[in-house]
Formats: sequence, C-alpha cells, structure tokens
Amino acid sequence: MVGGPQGSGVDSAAQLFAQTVSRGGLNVWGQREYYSNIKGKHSYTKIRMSEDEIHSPVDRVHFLATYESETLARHVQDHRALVGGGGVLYDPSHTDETIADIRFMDHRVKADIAEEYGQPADEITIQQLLDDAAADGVRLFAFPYEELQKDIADELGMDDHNRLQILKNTMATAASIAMIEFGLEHLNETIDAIFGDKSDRIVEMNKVAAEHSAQYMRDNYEPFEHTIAPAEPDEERLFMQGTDAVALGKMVAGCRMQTYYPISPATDESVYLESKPGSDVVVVQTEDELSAVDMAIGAALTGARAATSTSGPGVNLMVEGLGFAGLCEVPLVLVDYQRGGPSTGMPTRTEQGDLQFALSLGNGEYPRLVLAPGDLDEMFHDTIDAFNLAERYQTPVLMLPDKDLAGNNHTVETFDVDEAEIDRGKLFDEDELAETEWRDDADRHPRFDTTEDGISPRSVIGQEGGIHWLTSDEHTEIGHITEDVVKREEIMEKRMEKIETAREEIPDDRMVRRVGPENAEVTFVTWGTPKGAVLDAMEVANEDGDLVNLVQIRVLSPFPNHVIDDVLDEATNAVSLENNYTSQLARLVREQLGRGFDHRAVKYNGRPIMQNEVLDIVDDVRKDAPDRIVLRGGI
Amino acid sequence: MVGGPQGSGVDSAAQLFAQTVSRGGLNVWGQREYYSNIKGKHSYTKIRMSEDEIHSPVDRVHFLATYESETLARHVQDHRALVGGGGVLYDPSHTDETIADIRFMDHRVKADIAEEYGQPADEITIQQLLDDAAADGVRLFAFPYEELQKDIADELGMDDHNRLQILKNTMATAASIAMIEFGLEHLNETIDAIFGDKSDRIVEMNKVAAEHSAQYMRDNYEPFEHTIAPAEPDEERLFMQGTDAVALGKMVAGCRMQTYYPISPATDESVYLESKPGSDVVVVQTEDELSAVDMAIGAALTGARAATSTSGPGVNLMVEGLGFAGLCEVPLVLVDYQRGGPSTGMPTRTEQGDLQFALSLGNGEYPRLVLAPGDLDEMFHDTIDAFNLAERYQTPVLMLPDKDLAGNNHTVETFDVDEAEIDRGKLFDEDELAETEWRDDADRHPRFDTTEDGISPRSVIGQEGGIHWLTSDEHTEIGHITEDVVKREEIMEKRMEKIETAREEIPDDRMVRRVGPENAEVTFVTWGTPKGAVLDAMEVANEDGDLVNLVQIRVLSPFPNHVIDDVLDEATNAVSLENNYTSQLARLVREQLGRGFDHRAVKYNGRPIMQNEVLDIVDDVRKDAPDRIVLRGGI
Amino acid sequence: MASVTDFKENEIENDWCPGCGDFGILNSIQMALADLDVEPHNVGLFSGIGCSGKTPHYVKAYGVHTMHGRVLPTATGAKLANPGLEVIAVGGDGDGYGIGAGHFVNAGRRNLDMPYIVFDNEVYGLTKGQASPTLDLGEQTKSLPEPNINDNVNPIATALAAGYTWVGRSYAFDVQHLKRMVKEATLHKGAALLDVLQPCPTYNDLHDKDFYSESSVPATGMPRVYKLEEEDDYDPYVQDPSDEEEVNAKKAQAFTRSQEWGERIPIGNFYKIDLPTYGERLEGRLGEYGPENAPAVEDWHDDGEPTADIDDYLEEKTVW
Amino acid sequence: MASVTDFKENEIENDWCPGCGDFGILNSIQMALADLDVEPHNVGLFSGIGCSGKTPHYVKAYGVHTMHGRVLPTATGAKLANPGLEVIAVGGDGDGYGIGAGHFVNAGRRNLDMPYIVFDNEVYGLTKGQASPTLDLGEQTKSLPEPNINDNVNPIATALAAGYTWVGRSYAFDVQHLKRMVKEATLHKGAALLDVLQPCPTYNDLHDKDFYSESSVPATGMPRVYKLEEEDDYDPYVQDPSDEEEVNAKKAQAFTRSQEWGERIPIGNFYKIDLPTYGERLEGRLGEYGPENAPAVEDWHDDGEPTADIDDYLEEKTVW
Ligand SMILES: Cc1ncc(C[n+]2csc(CCOP(=O)(O)OP(=O)(O)O)c2C)c(N)n1
Ligand SMILES: Cc1ncc(C[n+]2csc(CCOP(=O)(O)OP(=O)(O)O)c2C)c(N)n1
Ligand code: SF4
Ligand code: SF4
Ligand SMILES: [Mg+2]
Ligand SMILES: [Mg+2]
Repeated sequence: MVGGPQGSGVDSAAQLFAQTVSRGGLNVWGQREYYSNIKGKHSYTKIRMSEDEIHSPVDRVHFLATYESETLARHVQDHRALVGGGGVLYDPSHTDETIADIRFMDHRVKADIAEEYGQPADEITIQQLLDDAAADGVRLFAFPYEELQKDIADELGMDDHNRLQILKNTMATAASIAMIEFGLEHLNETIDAIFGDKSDRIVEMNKVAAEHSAQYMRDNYEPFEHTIAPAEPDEERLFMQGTDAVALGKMVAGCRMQTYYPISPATDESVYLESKPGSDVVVVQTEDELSAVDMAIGAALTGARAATSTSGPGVNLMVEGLGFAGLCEVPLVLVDYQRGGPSTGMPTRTEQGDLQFALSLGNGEYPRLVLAPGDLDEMFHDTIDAFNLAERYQTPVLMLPDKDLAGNNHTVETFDVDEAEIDRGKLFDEDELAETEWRDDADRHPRFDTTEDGISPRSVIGQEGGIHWLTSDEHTEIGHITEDVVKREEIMEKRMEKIETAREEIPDDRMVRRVGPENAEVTFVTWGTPKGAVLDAMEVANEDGDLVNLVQIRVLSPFPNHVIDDVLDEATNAVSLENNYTSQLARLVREQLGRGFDHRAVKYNGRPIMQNEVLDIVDDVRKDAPDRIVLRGGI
Repeated sequence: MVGGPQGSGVDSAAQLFAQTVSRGGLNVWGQREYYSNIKGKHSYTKIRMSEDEIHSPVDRVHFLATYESETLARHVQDHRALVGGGGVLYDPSHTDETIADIRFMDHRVKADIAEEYGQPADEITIQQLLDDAAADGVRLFAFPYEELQKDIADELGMDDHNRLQILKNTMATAASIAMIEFGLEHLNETIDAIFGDKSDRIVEMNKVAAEHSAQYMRDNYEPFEHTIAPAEPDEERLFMQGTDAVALGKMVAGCRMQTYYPISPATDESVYLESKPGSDVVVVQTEDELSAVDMAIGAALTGARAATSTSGPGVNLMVEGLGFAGLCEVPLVLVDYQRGGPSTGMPTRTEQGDLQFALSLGNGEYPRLVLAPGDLDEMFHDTIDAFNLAERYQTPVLMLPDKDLAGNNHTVETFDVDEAEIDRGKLFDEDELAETEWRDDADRHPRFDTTEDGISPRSVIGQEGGIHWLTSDEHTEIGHITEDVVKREEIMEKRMEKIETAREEIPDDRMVRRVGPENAEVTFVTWGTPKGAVLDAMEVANEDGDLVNLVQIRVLSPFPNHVIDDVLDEATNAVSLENNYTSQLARLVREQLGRGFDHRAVKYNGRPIMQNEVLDIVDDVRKDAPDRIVLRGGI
Repeated sequence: MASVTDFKENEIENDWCPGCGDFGILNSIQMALADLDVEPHNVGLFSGIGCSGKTPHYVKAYGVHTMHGRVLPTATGAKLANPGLEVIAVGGDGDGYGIGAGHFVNAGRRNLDMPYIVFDNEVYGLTKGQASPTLDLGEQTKSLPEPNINDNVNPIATALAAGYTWVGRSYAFDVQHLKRMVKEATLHKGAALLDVLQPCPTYNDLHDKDFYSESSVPATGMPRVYKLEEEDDYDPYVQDPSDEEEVNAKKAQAFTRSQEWGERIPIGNFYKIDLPTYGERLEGRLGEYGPENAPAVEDWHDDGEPTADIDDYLEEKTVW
Repeated sequence: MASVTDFKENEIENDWCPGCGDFGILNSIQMALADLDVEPHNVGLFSGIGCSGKTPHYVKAYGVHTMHGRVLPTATGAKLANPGLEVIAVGGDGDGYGIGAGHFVNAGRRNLDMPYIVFDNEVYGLTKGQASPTLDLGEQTKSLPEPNINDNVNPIATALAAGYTWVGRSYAFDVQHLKRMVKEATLHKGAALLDVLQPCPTYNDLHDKDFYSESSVPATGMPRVYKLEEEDDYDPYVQDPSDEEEVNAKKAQAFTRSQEWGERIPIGNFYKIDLPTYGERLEGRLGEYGPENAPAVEDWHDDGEPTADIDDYLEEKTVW
C-alpha cells in the first residue's frame, strides 16, 4: 500500500508499483481510495499481487509506504491496515508531529485515536503510533527521503535537491520493490514505459533515484519477511481500469457516438475514448446530462450505435430521456458508474445504490434491460452485449458497474475480441424499404407494428421508404399521437411484451453465473463487484470442503426468475451480498419470487466489500448470524 | 353525459348541468375526458347523480346530450355509453354526415364502425347509427338548435341568431334538465351564480334560452323514463375538483410558498392558489421543474412550509431535488398528479403509473413518505398531513393522486377544518437556540445529531444560534462534508431510521382504511382513486350478502407491513386493483411481505376504473378468473 | 424532386385552433423544404412539446416530437450522427427559452450546422395560456388572471450573446418572408436561430395579427413589422470574420436592433457570420468526419463480425 | 456587529489548491459581509457543486452547498420565503453558465434582489479540468488532451440579454476591488451578476495570475485587467429607467464592452438600472409582502391550531 496527500503523486507511485509487479508477471488487484478533492486530502492505493488470480481487496497489507503523517496515523495506528509482521516505510524527519497537527484528518479519527490513547490529540506523536505498531510486530523502515534526494542530486549533477521532490514516488516504489525482493529490472522497464516519451533525462533521474533508494534499503535493513518473485506466465494479461474496458467494448460494439457530462467516476471512460481519435468515436461533452442522454437518443435514431456514461447524480437528469427512449423504442446504452449516494453523496467512494432506481426510473411504465458486470472481462463483454440487446429489444439498456470497478487498475486475461458478435435486431435494410411507397399512406412501413414478440422491424432516419414519426406522446403504429383506448392497449402491450421476450431469449447462463460446488453450505447471491470477494473467499473457504458457492446475477432486468428460484430451492444458507443499505437485490428477489434470503449482508460506508469480510460472514453464518449483516471494513 | 368538440363549450354545459343538479341537493360524480388539444377534438363529461353518495363513474349513462356528430358516432354506436331505454339529445340538421366526414375521430374507431356495419365509412351516416340505437331501445330526441336559436333571438329582440351559438350549452343543459324533470329552478340559480358577475343581459339570454329549450322538449316529447327530483338534504356539500381540495388543504396547513411549472393536470391547483391572493400563498411559476422543486427546498430551509405540484414528466425533473431534500432532511411536499405514461404519454388521461418510481426515485437511498388519497376529502386532509409528516420526519413527502381525482368535479361533504392540526416536529425555537454560543464551535447545535429515532432537532436559516450547513455531499452532524466511514455509517443509519420511526408512529388506521364486512368473499386491495369504484360496487354486491370488502392503502411508504399481512391472512380472495400495467401495488406488497394476491386487476388505457368493472371482477373471481385481470372499459 | 404536397402528411388531422399562426409556419417550412430540393426521407424534423411541438406530425418526413424543452439536444445528436441529413429543430418559446434555455445558450457555443425555429406566441399554448418567457413584464393576455410578474427574455440578444452565427426573426403571417428566412437559416452553415412572431388567437389577444401587421401604428401610419433587408443602412453580414472590429460592430448593431419593440418591430436577418461549424471542428479532431464518415455509417461490422481494430489499444495495456 | 473573523468557519479545513483564486473570492465575501453589518445567522450563502461550491463551508453563516447547477433556484426559494435574509448565491462557471444556464437566463427575468457571484476559471475544477463554457474555442489548458472544440459564452452579454439589472466583473486577486463589487452587487436592489476572473493554477495555465495582472501586455505596457470606473467616458448607471433611449444606449455600451477581451480586459460595473424587484412585484400582487410578511413568518398557526381562514373559499364551493 502507498498513501499520501491527493495530488502529491501517490497515485503515480501506486501506478508505478502496480505496473512494475504486473510487468513482472503477477496478477494485480488495486484499490484506490481518495477524497472528492484536488489537492491535499488523504489518498491511498492498496495493491494485492499474486501468481494466482485475485478478484478483490483485503483489509490488511504486508507493506505500507508513505512520506507523510496522515497515512501513518490512519493506517498504522488502526491495526486494520497492516498484518502483524508487516512493514512500514516512512519519512523519519517528521515523526514528532502530533495527531492534532494533521491538517485534513477527520475529527472523528483524531478523537478515536485520542480516546484510544487516553491523551489529547496534540500530545500523541506519530512516533508514538509507530512505536506502538512496532510493539505489535510491525517492522519500521525509516527512509530519509531528503538525505537520499541530496545524494541523488549529487549523482545527477544537480544543485538543488528540492527540485527532486517529485522523485519521492519513485523512491518509495523502489524501496518497496527492494524490500519485497522483486528486483529493479521490471521497475526500470516501467519507468521506460511511463516516462519514455517525456525525456531521457527524466528516465535517467527516475532510474538513479530508484537505484539509490533500493540500495539504501539493502544497506540498512535486514531482509523483509514477505517477499515475492516475478513470474513468467504464458498467457497474456492486460492491466487497466474498468472504464477502459467499457471504452474498448464500445469500440468493438460499433458505438460511434458517445456523449458525456463530466462526473466522477464516469469521466475517465469518455476521456479515454477522446484520446483515441483513431477509433472514430465522436465524443461530445454536453452542457448537462439532460442533453447527454438526449443527444445519444438523437444519434440512435439515425441508426448509429450511441451511448452515454455517467454516475448516479447524472442519472437523475437522464430519467426524462430514458422514458422517451423507452416509449419510442430507442436502442440506447447508458452506463451508470454507481457511487456513494444519495444526491452528490460521496463522489469518489463506491456503492451499489442505484439498482432499484434503475429498475423503476421514469414516470409510467416501459421495458428496460439492466446489466451488472462484476469484473473487467464482463465490463468489456457486457458492453458489447448491451448494444446488441438494446437493438434487439429496441429499448434502453442500463449497465450498473460501480466506482470500485470503474476506477481501479487490475490485471485481466486479455479480452477475447473474436468472441464478439454484432446483432442489430430487426432492422430494415434499404432494399426492403425501397419497395415501400412512402407517398401512399396505406403502403407505409408501420414502425411500431404490433407483433407477437413485441418487437417491430425498425427503420432509421434517412432511410428511403421508412418514414415514420416518434413522439413522447402515446402513438399509433406509424408514430402519430393517439389517445384511443384500443390503440393504447395494443401498443402498450406490444411494448411491454418485449421484456418477456427478452426473458425467454436470453440464455440462463448469460443471466446468471454460478461458480463453486453445487451443495455448498453457504450460497452467496450477489451482483456486480462483490462477486470478486466471494470468488477469493471461496479459494480459502473451500480448501477443506464445499463450504461456499457463488451466484452472480448478471442480468437484473429481465429478472431470471426460475433460475433464482432454483438457486434458493437448493441453497442451504442463502446470503445476499451487496454494497448498499436496503439490500436492493434481496428486495428485487422478493418482489419477483416472493421469497427471501436467510441472511442479507450489506455495506454502505463507501468502501468495497473485501475478501476477509466474506470469510467472516461464512464463519458467522455457520454459527449464528443476524438476518441483516452489516460490513464495516475500510478506511 | 354531454359531449362535443374541445373548446366549443361542452365543458361549460357539463359544469352548468352538474352545478344545477348539485344545487338541487343531489350528490354528483363527474368524469371528464378530453384530448391534449386546445380546440376541436372530442371531449365529454359524464355526470352521475344520486341522493345517495357516489364515488365512481359507470360506463353507461341514461341521457346523452350533444350537438355534433363525433359524440354520436362514438357514444351511440358503441352501445357502451347508453343504457337501454336511455335517451339522446342531438341536432337533427347534420345527421346525414358520414363516419368518414368526422374530422378528428380516430381511424381505429372509424374502421371498427365500418367493420361492424360491413360498409365503407363514407357510406355510414349518423342517422344510420341513430336508427340503430333506436332499434336497441334508445330514445331519440332531435333538438333543432338553430331554429330554436331563431326563436330565442326573436324573444330577445336580436337580429342575428348566429351570435347565439354560445347558448348551445345552456340549451342542451336545459333540455336535459327538462327531460329528467328536474325543474328549471336550480338551473336558473346556477345561471345567476355563474354569469351573475358578467352582465344582466347574459343572465337574461341564458335564462330565456333555457326556458325555450325546456319548453320545446315538453312540447314535443313524451316524458322520459328516467327522471330524478331535487332533494333537500341537511348537511352541507361542496362541489369541486381534486386540485381545489389540495389547494385548500395547503392553505390550512400553512403552506405559504408554492412553486410550479405548468403541466396537466397539476396546473389547476397552482392557478387556484394564485387566484386567491388573500390566502397569502406566494405562487411562483418557474422556468422548469428542476427549478420548481429546488425553490421549494430553498423556501423550506427558512422554515416556511413549501410545496410544489406536478405530474409524472415533471417528477422526472424533480428527482435530483428530491434526493437533495432526502439527504439534507428537508421537509418538502410534492404532489404528483399521475397521468398516462411513460414520458409525455397521455397528458389528459388518468393512470396510477408512478408508484414504483416514487418509491425509488433518486440515486442512492434515502427515506421518503408516499401518501395516496382516494377522494376529495382525503385530498384535503392528506395534504395537511403531508406537511405535518414532512416536518415530523424531515424528509420529502410525495402525494400521488391521479388525473381522474385531480380534474373531475364531485360533491363532497364539507371539510372538517377544525379537525386539522399543525405538527412542526422537532423544530428548535428561538429561545432554546439563543443560548447556543455560535462563535464557539464546540457549543453549536448539531443539526444532524444522531438520535435514537433518527430525528434531529432542526433550526432554520435565519435563526440566531442555529447556524449549520447543508450539502448534497454526505455530511457530519453540523453539516460539513465528510467521507469518513464511521460518520457515514452513523449519519446514514440515523437518516434511514426515520422511516422505521414513521412506520411505528403512524397509526394503522391512518395507513390503511378498511370498509365493508369482515369476512367478505372478495377483498379488494387498492390505493388512490379506484377505491371509489369498489365502494360503489360494494353497495350493489353486498345487497344480498357479505360479498365484497375494501382495503385502501393510504400510506405506501412506510409500508404498513403487519396490517396488510393480516389482511392477506384473512382474505378469501384477495384482488389488487390499480390503474397501471404491472400491478405496482401488488409488486410492492410482494417485495414487502413476500406474498401475492389471488388476482391482480389492472387497467392501463388511460380511463378510470368504473363501478361496473369492479362488479364484473367480483363475478369473474367467484367463477374462474385469470391471475391477471385486464379492464378495458372507457371511451 | 419533392413538391410541397409531398411534404404534407395526411394520416393525422391538424388540430391547431383556427387562425393560429402555426399554420403559416408549417406552410413556410414545407415550402422551404420543397425549394431546398431535399428528399423527405433525408429530413429530420425535430420538435419539443407544445402546440408548436405537433408540427412534425403534419410534415411528411422523419418527424421527432421529443420532450418538453429537449428539442435541441435530441436534434443535435441526430445531426452529429448523420451530418448528411437536413435536421431542423422547431419548438415553442416556452420550450426553447424557458425550460430549454440551458440548451439554447449552449447550442450557440457549438455552432452546429442546424436551424432552430422558435414559434414565439408569448404564451404556453398547449397548457392553456400561461405567460411564456417572451411575454413582457406587466402584460396581461386574456388567459392570465394577473399581469405577468416576470420580465421577458430577448431571444435575439440572447442568441447573439450565446454565439449563434445566424440570427433572425420573421412573422408567421408573412409566409413569403418566413419561407425565405427558413431557407436562409437552413442554408446557413452554422447554428441559426429564427424567432417567429406567432399570433395565438386563442390565448394572446395582445399581440395578434392585428397588432403585428394589420392595423397601422398611429404615429407612423405603417404596420408595426418592418423588414431589416429593406433598411438602407442595415447589413447583418460579417465580411471578414477575423476582423474583430467588424465582428464587434455588427454584433453591437444587431444587439441594438434587437431592443427595438413597440411602434416598429424589425424582422429579417439581424446577424450572420461564417465560422467553422462543429462538424468542421470535429473533422479537425478526428481526421475524417462527414456524411460518408459519421456515426450513422454502418461500417463497423461485417455481417455481424465487428471490424473495429483495437489491437493497438490492447497492446498499450498488455503487461504480460 | 460581526467582524471578518466572525465569518470564518474553523471546523472544516479549506481544501482548495495552494494559489487558487477561490481564496481571494472567499476573503472578499467575508470582508464584504463584515462591512455590510449583517449578522451571520441572517446570511444564507448558497453554492453549486465544484471547487467553488465548497465556499459556504468556509464561511460561518448558514451555508447551503446545493446540487450542480442548482444554486440559483435554491437560493431564490430561500430569498422569496424570507426576504429579510441576506441571500447570496455563488458557484462555478460550469455550474452557472453550463448546466445551470437555464436558471441563469431565467433568473434575470425575475429581478429578485439577490447577487450571484460566479467563480470563472474557464475549467471544471473539481472534475479535473475539462473545458468550462467560458473557455474560448481552440484554447488548450494543460488539463485538456485537445484544444477546446466549443466556442465560449460571454457571461456579461448573456446577463444583459437576460435582464440582470446589475452586471459586473471583478478579479479574484484584486481583493479590494472584488470586495467592493461584492458589496455593490449585494446592495443593489435587484438581480446582480458578478463574474469573477478566477485563476486556477492547477488546471488553467493560460489565464493565470500572470496573464491577468502581473506581466504587462507588450503592446500597452500595462496589466491586462483595467477598471471601468477609472475610464472617464464610462457610466454604467441608467439615470432614468423609463427613458427607453437611455436604457438601450447603456445596454448597448455594456454589450460592446463585454466583447473586449485580449490586451485589455475590463472589470467593474458594466450596467446598472433600478427596476421593480420581484419582491416589489409580489407585494403588488399579494397586497402585503416583505420581511414581516413572507412565507417564513410563522403566523399561520396558533400552538398547533391552523389560523388560515378558508371559509369564504369553501362558501364559494358550497352547493348545499
Ligand atoms: C417536463 C414537462 N413539463 C411540463 C409539460 C407541460 N407542457 C406541455 S406544453 C407546455 C408549454 C408549451 O408552451 P410553448 O413551448 O410556448 O409552446 P406552444 O404551446 O406555445 O406552442 C408545457 C409546460 C411537459 N409536457 N413536460
Ligand atoms: C448532475 C451532476 N453532474 C456532474 C457532476 C460532477 N461535477 C462536479 S463539479 C463539476 C464541475 C465543476 O466545474 P465548475 O462549476 O466550473 O466549478 P469549479 O470546480 O471550476 O469551481 C462537475 C461536472 C455533479 N456533481 N452533478
Ligand atoms: S392555443 Fe394558440 S398556439 Fe396553440 S393551437 Fe391554439 S392558437 Fe395556436
Ligand atoms: S482545481 Fe483549480 S479551482 Fe479547484 S481548488 Fe484547485 S486551483 Fe482552485
Ligand atoms: Mg408558446
Ligand atoms: Mg470552473
């Protein structure tokens, strides 16, 4: 783990470290936590790595690197952040700072520390916390940044070592790499990759800094207990964050129009697309989210594949547009990167709080599909699916990842692009339409023809012979306004029928992913990100038996009723697991099936669900757990 | 029933008739149907009247008055609109018009008539339809408007009878009144009331027209079979539409700030308030609904009681503001007059399609109360409750009437204003606060204090000593931004606890109204307007036994779980009844209780549920009805 | 070539009130389209919600009757996705300058090649005559219970401030002038605002046909509405867009004229400048962009096989 | 009387970037409030979302940090409900001229007695530096991957077109001038827009302190920013609001100045006119309206008994 003030470069340190170990052949899982702030507040990134696949964060790390006090105060003292026998790399020059001195640290944390120590906050020094940690078995690695910078400046032939502040990140990374004995080779490779196109001098500076830092550690400290070596795997691995996976999925899916209004954590996706003009995606930054969704709708009406991405507060403003798209049967793809709510909420923290909202947003009733990817690979493939489903069922498709999946970097098996297929649904082609005599009203193509499966063949603006109308009022088959009781019933029934068609057509194993032994003692039913923690917990829990299995619901609307009914029939202990307060999935299951879970595990403090928390649930459920289990982990 | 083109004055005729009979001591239930159009399209009003209370429309009327063809084509031909033995008043001068000539009539209706007659639409005349109706036992009352106008002009000493077109409405009304033998006395009284402040001449013209028309009918036709006499009841009765009842409730509740953006069918409420400057309500027409809800929030923050009213499409734009109000614990009252959806939908038609939306609108999670009034008296009293509950639980309260309740005129027992009470909840008073030393951070009043019941004492902007902050971000007790895990959990738990407190505190009989025999064979569970149809059906069905009872859920959030659980335990045949497609109440019941209904009756063609439809359900359920019963009545 | 009749849709009855100015606008649009020699299926006529919003239903072309206030973003999306279409946005004054004002202002900044025609009747027609944003302070139409409590926006001035590169006004009952303005606005390469003075006989008894064009103003003996193009000293066109001084002067001149309202009301083109359109800017960014190379062109799959090549992007992300 | 220190809130740490122009604006507001002799509990400081949106948390007064783009309606509601409060609205340029543009335009029409201070840094600060509506076409701040593809809005011109009765600009690092402008805008009876040039050292490297005030413009040898009040020939104030000619001339003059941007950038008051405020108009409508007679005054119940008298209204509806 590396921590420090936002904007000070901790982020680069984390990137450097994670890229280094991933380039060294390890699987990596990152968890970055930061405030809705540009500069100064506490930020940290945990990086898990292993030769085996990993899918979730854990609470405690083996090694913590920083250069400032807040990270130490929060993570060392807490005992939650470090495993016993772990190590801390810190700057010894300001360990006489007190808790009270730490500018941005929450009053709550200060008060808790003060209470724990039975001393006023302005008397508790960082050194005291470090000593305490040491007493708990944590190894302290004092690392004199400034002195080392002087040496580095000397070697580089520079007068002013203060200009090397920026190297702190590389120094901390190199020192950490040295301690875990990973070797500097991959670090240097990463330095080349990251700084290579800036300047040779920058590369040199970083490499010299890395070497010095590593050397210092080797010279001054006994080997660290927890080491890890590079691996040499055969398959390919990508290293990216969730928004990248969605952006790449969009390119493959043929999405050529992306609208957005900046919002955390969705912006990154659009910025990535914008940075690849070669992908031919027209990316439009709009004046607000009302406009973003409507522009995408306008584009979709011309036959283009169009999408918009946002987060909860932006979805609030897209409710209107989605209703129009639902009524007018517009294929529209919306990615809602959920974050802590309600309202502006906690813009940079994770949550799965928008499920029920997604299922019923908009006045009146219309069909919609809701997909929930749970890892990078699903982010990529679900995105492609989303466009196919949107065109197949001619209705909005909402994808609901979350901040945790969106903004964290992980390694993932390279995407199987060849698997991707395009399904445009019932789209009229030019030739068919050309035969239509548009001047004769009777011979026109009825855009909203009432068919058995609810899906009508579709023409798009610009196609000869396909002229029709779209209106936000209820309409006839050709798209003119109607208020006739019979027409209304027909068109409403046709429209709503599509969701039943989708329920029948989408394969069970696309709707629900089941992993693990069949007759496990504890069955976790979840959606989205938390599946990773279950997968990792399963690895541990099932070592001696068939303790845990996983049911990941990937399509929430249409709901896979009979599959989940079977799951609940079979389960010994069914536990719902989600990152929200009211167990929204569990509510959905009960609405759909009239039955509940043995336990509902929830977490709503803005932090992701961790492997160890799932293991704790397994323990508790086997003993005697309450119906509702609240997870409170995270910093 | 009276029908004719929108904007031609049919509305006035209906008003005149309804007021006349209500002034004559009868109970009246109006149902007005019209297009989203200013002039020309078909509009009609059914008026039910009785010495007994009535609460719903029926499909067939005894007497139909009109002066144009579309009304005849739709309502006479249909056989749905007239009871056998009923009568039609019509203008004989254009009965040679054909179905095809009728400009605005839906193609569907024309095609259906053509099919029924096995003739092209341009060969079927109105006369044909009339003859057909006569053959079915309908009495035809030809009423030569123009000739009579000439007589009237003569009597009034006017040259040009064409200027008397406007009297058509009074003429039709008077003729109808004459036929049902109600006597002209109350009509003249109504003419005085309506035209009195215009001019004496206008009053005279109308009275002369009325007398002539009545005389014509008496001279030319045998007495009509269905007559009704004025009554002389003791109690007081009001005659008004639902939006008036809400407006009056707001005045009593102390609402002094009402914001709105024009939208059918909500506008009338604000216009009514605007027309009463003496009520001291500041009514602001805003630039859109985003602004309307936010302005009301801003006002509420100063301690004012503030509200906004809209319909579904407007709610879409209020989602954002409601989330802010939920997070910041702002007492806000929103009335959503539901109309046909989704999207712009059917602006002037009724529906109860927004329940699920209301329950989960907004990203993330926050508590809200949802009330559903089902008649004028409940409109009035629920409105007052809404403000009390909003302040008591410091959170948004949504009221969900519908177009049918909003826009139709009925008689109602006069409101018991004395019953009204004001509960401002935990509001700090000046004296308490004055002791707070605001300059000292430690001695401040923590606006969002974490209390057991989730409710914190509240100060408002402008109160000395009460300074605090409000932010759409998650916040501390004083209202500053926080992302701390512990604070977040505390404040979130406190906030969500309020809904549990409300569930415990609101009395069962406030949440649910039960009417009828305990052990009925069929139990209708409904919300809002459809309760009227059940009440009326009960009158008929229970004449020979305990066949039907009614469970009206008046508070949808918090949901009255144990009450409804008991209801379902006791019910022989539980039938949910609502004006939407997906049985939203039934879904809510299943989500809350994990159990369903024996039958779900729905209607989604934009027309209200009628007494006779409920009776049909009773019949069907006692024989063999499907799980889902679709009601298709209405024109 | 499509005729005016080809642009008339018959399946639905026009339900505007008799005498409504909307009829004049509808006819002008149909005439302009016929003149412009465009095929109905290449036209996308977008509208908001209101009486005005019903316009597309009466035109035989692809018609999109969107949501209240949202005509600009929706039309913008279509035009961006298929720049080969003739996309025209229309709507009411409440729709455009009230609930849609945010889009109105921001569309100016984009300078997308698309005309926006606003039916300016000073009321919310379809909701029964409330004051719209163009009704002046203190005015009371017959539909209002009290005089208007809000000041009015000046659409011409606002469009100038927002960056529209063609700004004009016309009058619903001068169909020839209006047709000409619709054509000019449509042919202009860039964002064009055409505000149309539209009598609403049902609700607005202040500014009706009589007010605008029939009765003459006592002081002048002339109808109120006059044409800018008939003024000797008025030239709306910026000859040299790079000449800041000319730009500022022409804009200021237009701003000043836009304040004229009373005995004389100018119609015509207030301001016109040729600047790079949004499409041209996109072309600069993407390398290629145009009717043959735009989102609506289905070149991204081959019979169900995606043709996008993301190998390079994957390569950049590959760690092992 | 409250001092500047009384208006400083200490429980929360200010987390703006070092060198941010927001500090200057914050200080100016606190200084102006102290000068205005208003009690902290009678101040409602409303903001939108963005770096700028955090301002209220740093001021000891009732602070309402609303939603993105919604500061104007929310603040308007508070001011209408309690006209005795000193309600001040602040927010970012993205917040006000982008997502909030519809409210911005329509607030002008209302002329509510309330100042609106916009922190104009030409970027979306809090979301990491995307172009805001005031960044000019083709400009590329260090945070942008490509030059800006949109033209900019001109806030001064837009405010003039929308009907603001006080329109001004100031500069974040000229704290004395800024304080004066904040006071003027606050004291003005009507809707006041104060656009503040606000350097964002983190994302906007084009228009920084150096650009605005420190380095001198080669051509003139002077700093770019100059004060309108120091210009001999500039008088923003409309002496006679009923004199249409004067109004038009003063507005046109302001419009022309608003286009000046380059070697010389004017700050100060561009335009000021005294017109009836929304409060005064409401008073006209309701008979009584003011601090003692407004929605926030709790005179509508007596210890839980409603005091509203609706008997007349019920009587009107009574049929038997
Ligand atoms: C979100 C939303 N709010 C309100 C309405 C109700 N509404 C329909 S039309 C209209 C105003 C129409 O006025 P304008 O735009 O001037 O068009 P006009 O009818 O005058 O042509 C309103 C407020 C709506 N359809 N949607
Ligand atoms: C509805 C909504 N959309 C997007 C966001 C994300 N967001 C937060 S601040 C911001 C822009 C801030 O820019 P500006 O208003 O200029 O303020 P600054 O940070 O520059 O002071 C955005 C887009 C949001 N909070 N809410
Ligand atoms: S209400 Fe006015 S704008 Fe609408 S159709 Fe009638 S005349 Fe035209
Ligand atoms: S990002 Fe810019 S505007 Fe925001 S705090 Fe930093 S310097 Fe100020
Ligand atoms: Mg209008
Ligand atoms: Mg900004």
